[in-house]
Amino acid sequence: MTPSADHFLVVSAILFTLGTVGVLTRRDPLVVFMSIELMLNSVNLTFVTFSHYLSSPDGQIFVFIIMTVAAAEVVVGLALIVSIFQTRQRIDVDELDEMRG
Amino acid sequence: MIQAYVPLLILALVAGGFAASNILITFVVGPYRPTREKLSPYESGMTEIVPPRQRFPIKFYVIAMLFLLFDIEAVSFYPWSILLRSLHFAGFIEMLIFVAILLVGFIYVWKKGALDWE
Amino acid sequence: MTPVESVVFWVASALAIAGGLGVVSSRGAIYSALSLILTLSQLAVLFLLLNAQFIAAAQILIYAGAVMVLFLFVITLLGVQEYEFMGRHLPGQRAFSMIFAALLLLSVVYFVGQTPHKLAAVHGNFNAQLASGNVAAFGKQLFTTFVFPFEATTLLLIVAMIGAVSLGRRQRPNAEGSLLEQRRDTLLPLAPQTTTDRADDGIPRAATAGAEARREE
Amino acid sequence: MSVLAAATIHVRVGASDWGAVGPELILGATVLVLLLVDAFVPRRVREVSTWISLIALVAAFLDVYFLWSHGDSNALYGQITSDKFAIFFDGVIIVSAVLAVLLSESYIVSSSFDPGEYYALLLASAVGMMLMAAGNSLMILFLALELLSLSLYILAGFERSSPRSQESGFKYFLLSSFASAFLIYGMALIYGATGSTQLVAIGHCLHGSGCPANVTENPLLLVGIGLMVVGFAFKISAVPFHMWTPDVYEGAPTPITAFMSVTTKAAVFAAFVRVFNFSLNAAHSHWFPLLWGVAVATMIFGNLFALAQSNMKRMLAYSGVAHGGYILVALLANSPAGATAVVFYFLAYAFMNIGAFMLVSILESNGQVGDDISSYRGLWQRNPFLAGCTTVFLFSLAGIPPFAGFFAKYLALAAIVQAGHTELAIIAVLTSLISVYYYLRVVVVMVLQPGEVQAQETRMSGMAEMAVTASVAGTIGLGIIPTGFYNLATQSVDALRTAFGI
Amino acid sequence: MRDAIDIIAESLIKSVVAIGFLFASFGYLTYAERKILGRMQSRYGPNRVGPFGLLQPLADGLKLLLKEQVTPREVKTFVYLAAPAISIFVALMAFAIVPVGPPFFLFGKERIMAIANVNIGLLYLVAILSLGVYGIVLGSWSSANRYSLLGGLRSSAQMISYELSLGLALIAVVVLAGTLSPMGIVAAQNQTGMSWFFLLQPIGFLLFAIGGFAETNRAPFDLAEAEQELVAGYHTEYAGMRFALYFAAEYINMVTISALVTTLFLGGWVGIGNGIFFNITSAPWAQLIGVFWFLFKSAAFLFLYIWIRATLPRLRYDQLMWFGWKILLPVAVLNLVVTALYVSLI
Repeated sequence: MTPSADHFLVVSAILFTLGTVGVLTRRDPLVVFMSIELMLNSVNLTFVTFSHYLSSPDGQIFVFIIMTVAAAEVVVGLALIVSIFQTRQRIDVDELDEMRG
Repeated sequence: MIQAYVPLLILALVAGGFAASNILITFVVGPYRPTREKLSPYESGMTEIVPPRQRFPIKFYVIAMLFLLFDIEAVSFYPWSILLRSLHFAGFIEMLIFVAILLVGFIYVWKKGALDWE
Repeated sequence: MTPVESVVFWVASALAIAGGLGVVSSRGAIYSALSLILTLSQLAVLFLLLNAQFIAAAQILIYAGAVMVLFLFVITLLGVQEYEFMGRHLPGQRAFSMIFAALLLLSVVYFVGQTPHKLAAVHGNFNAQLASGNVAAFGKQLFTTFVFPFEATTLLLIVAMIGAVSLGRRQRPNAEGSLLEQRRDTLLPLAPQTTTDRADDGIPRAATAGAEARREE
Repeated sequence: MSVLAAATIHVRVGASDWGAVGPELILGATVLVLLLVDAFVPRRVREVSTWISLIALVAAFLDVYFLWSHGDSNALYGQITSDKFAIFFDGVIIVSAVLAVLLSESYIVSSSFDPGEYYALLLASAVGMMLMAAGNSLMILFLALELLSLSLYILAGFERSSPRSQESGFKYFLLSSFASAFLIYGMALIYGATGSTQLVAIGHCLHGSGCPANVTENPLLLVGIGLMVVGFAFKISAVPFHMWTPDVYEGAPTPITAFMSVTTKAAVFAAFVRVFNFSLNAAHSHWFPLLWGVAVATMIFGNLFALAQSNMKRMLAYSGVAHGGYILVALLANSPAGATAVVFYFLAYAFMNIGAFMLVSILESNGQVGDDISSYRGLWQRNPFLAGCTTVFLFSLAGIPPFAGFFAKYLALAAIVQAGHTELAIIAVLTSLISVYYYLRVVVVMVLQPGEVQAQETRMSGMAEMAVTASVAGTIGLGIIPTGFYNLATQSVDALRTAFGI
Repeated sequence: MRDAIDIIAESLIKSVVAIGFLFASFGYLTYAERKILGRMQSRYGPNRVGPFGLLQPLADGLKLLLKEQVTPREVKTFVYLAAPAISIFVALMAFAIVPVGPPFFLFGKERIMAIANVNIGLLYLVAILSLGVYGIVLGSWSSANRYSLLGGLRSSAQMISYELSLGLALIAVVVLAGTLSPMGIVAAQNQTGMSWFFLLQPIGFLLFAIGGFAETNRAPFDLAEAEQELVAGYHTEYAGMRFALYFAAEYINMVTISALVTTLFLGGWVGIGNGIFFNITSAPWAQLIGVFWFLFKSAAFLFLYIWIRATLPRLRYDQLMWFGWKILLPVAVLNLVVTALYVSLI
């Protein structure tokens, strides 16, 4: 079967849904975060598909912007995660000290 | 247009097959005589080492994060670099603004000590 | 599309979806990450099929070459952790989200799938431009019509830099630290040297646990 | 030497283009200046960053004032517009930012982070918000939304000593990115249906120029709108996407909470009005039922949840949710009057809501527990001025005349009744009545219940005093003499109507 | 259909030849390295197996193949096995767009002396090179050994740090040439006499060379593999053929970097003085001479690799990061800005 715009859109919809499932069902924040990335990427596929079948540049540029945004988002998100564990480590130590009195 | 990528596809198949077979062949040839010591993680010949508590190796993240941010910059250079002759000075200015802003970020990152390794 | 392209499409889509499934269902974060890398690379292939060559390259460079590396760094260094703060799942959340997802998928597929002809409404000449030089055509748009969004992304990157530096900053007794911080730092000068089996010191729990076990033998 | 024939590509971006984003450029440049200050100036004299931020905000405000009559509705290849609508919101955002900076000054002293970074992020988020109001394409809207959210994620998780702050920052981050994904998926489908990301072009397309017939019936558009509503609803914390709000408001530094509670909503609603009331006006019948349900749920549940709170920040968070519902009602009128009501509402909301958070913030910087309502006992004795002002803010939030909140709500209700949806007006009035209870409860605790005898005095820094005074003046002023500002709001909406030809 | 078969057959042949060539050069590069290092340190180097020890690489390969595969207890088997395969795969893929000689005619069709000629050209290469870290990160993580992990982190942090300068140097070349195509860049360098880019872009050349050394984790940037400190870096827990794949990947990357330097800065397959004193592009044996020049230049650069290993002391890790971020990156940006200013004004 020769793929058409619909096929690409359906693939992207499936990936988007998988990402949603990941966000809603997983507890590991890193996996949740990766599921969000998966969703963003499926959107990228949608944009590129439209860009191709509409012969319009907006979609491709939008994808580039989304990539930049996603990168910035990843940096901040992972910085937050790391900082949470750093703080927790420090606070655990704090509690240990207290226990030793 | 996409035809140009067919050779890459074929190379990928060949190279992938090659790499995989190299890994798989290791199961076939060669002796296999495991002992407890052999299978333990390598510790410079010493066993039972309890490592001293290490610092949270935060530096590696910071480096990787900064790399990611500058990588974006680098990626947007590519379309610009081949168009510079057509964009003339306006193109140069466009990118100069882009670079100058990121340069401020770079100076900030530098001064904040994120690039210092101990 | 040529037959070759069709085959490539089906293979790449199947792999991408398999990767997506892997992200959602893998046991460890690292396997999710690997599955995501698979999906990302297959999406790059799909982008190629849609003649978005620059985007495909950027996809590999940014996502696979940088974003996922960062993810792997964090995953390998954090090791296995407990995430109490994410909260427990509500009863039935899994079932609910499955139903929700199924509905979402069905609606999107149903609506999208029934309108093949609606797309061809607007005709630009971007494909023709792409054919005469892919990266150049992309760049031409990026540096003229979309120059403002392009320049505006820098501010986003700057913000991310501030985030990386300010959140990732190591806390140490520092003459320049605020009063509050100084007080805290004098209270706990250094981490004690005795707690060894903590996963967040950068060593995967498995490795240290193994060492521990050997010591006991 | 070149192997390519170099055909010149003209970049048609001139001074007037950059002028259209003048306020944003001023603040964006200030972000960079603040970073350099943070990098090079020793920490002792880093109060300068407060002053730099204030000066920049004043300069941006002057530029806004200038642009009010010199806007360019089609700048930077039509990506940006500085029509009066955008400019009005710019003004609201700048005023809120000024209030937040004034409030932050005393907070920063007691916290562990560098003022330069803090203010840089605050201003960056303000730039994002302003761009969101000025964005004339889906792309800019998305970019701006991410810019503002990203800055706020960091600010919300900034208090490194408190795990709660960080965790709330991170939760906010995850949920918000989740919502962003929905939003851009919606944007992608709308792009597919209309072939453009430019709002004006989308509007024209839906009105039947350059697009196939029945484009408004295109299922892609339908799903796209649905997904966009989900994304936007998340960002304005409308029910049922509000779960993150109380946690984040509670965990974030209070000046930031005050700031984001108003401005995030303002920015998103500015985009909301532009996209739904104007660009997607022709698809009105698609989004109306969705938003109707969201608005009703938001008003009812926001107020009910607020009733149950004993923590001031959480109470204000839910009250903010509820107010989002009222503003949605104005939006649902889908008329110029409704849009005007949205615009005016935010002006009022900026003063009264930031004002209400000021109490918490000031108490916190006094080293007192600021967020439990019972701790406000006897505030009237300790600091009558602060207690009096807070009473004004809460009355205004409750919609009691003659304060700004009353007039704002009145405009919203008038618009929706005029549009023929009396049911929404009735729900809004009934839920407002509920809200009177929880606002007044705070006032009662503050004014009527006596505090401990030896309670220390509650002091305010000069800047905080200025902020409170300005807010109270705004709240009362807008309530008593709303006409001038109402006219400005009308003008701003007229600008939108011209731009979209509606 | 004929076309399809033609393309497939051509690519298949080229792929096999390229992989064979790369592996042969890996083998003999190790041999050459040991020989040259030996000479430089007044030793003989390998000289037992075959004449002048020429069969040494074969012997080594055989030995590695027949070694016992030690798979430590706590490794994550799948990732552990995949990691070296990823490394070698990436290394092999990177070479695909490097033209080793001028195009030639065969069976009625012009054929290029590279595996592929894609529109995005060097972008493909950069994208593939950026995947190189995976082999290292995954290998080090799956080994469940803290030396591996630390070594892997160090290697990968180093690689990504220098990748930036490498990329920026490459972009400066692209700015000069105005094209992303490697063949276009070779053409641009030989358009007017011998305007090779190491003359026009001396700083870029230096940046690229240094970045290339660091990318391949070679001396003086081989600290992550420092035996004394980190045992052997990320591949501590690998043995036999699996180790050999990492080893091969490193040397193949060296070859790729040398080939790139040749293409981007040293005029590609065009001989020294060509176009000025003589012009042999039209001669019937031009292709062979082209390949010869290409190999010669690459070999010269590879010699530099070995020479530097014998000469320069190893950098400390803090020095290495300091150098990469605080010296190389600013210089690379400056170099690019100046180049761009020049190009935008002409």
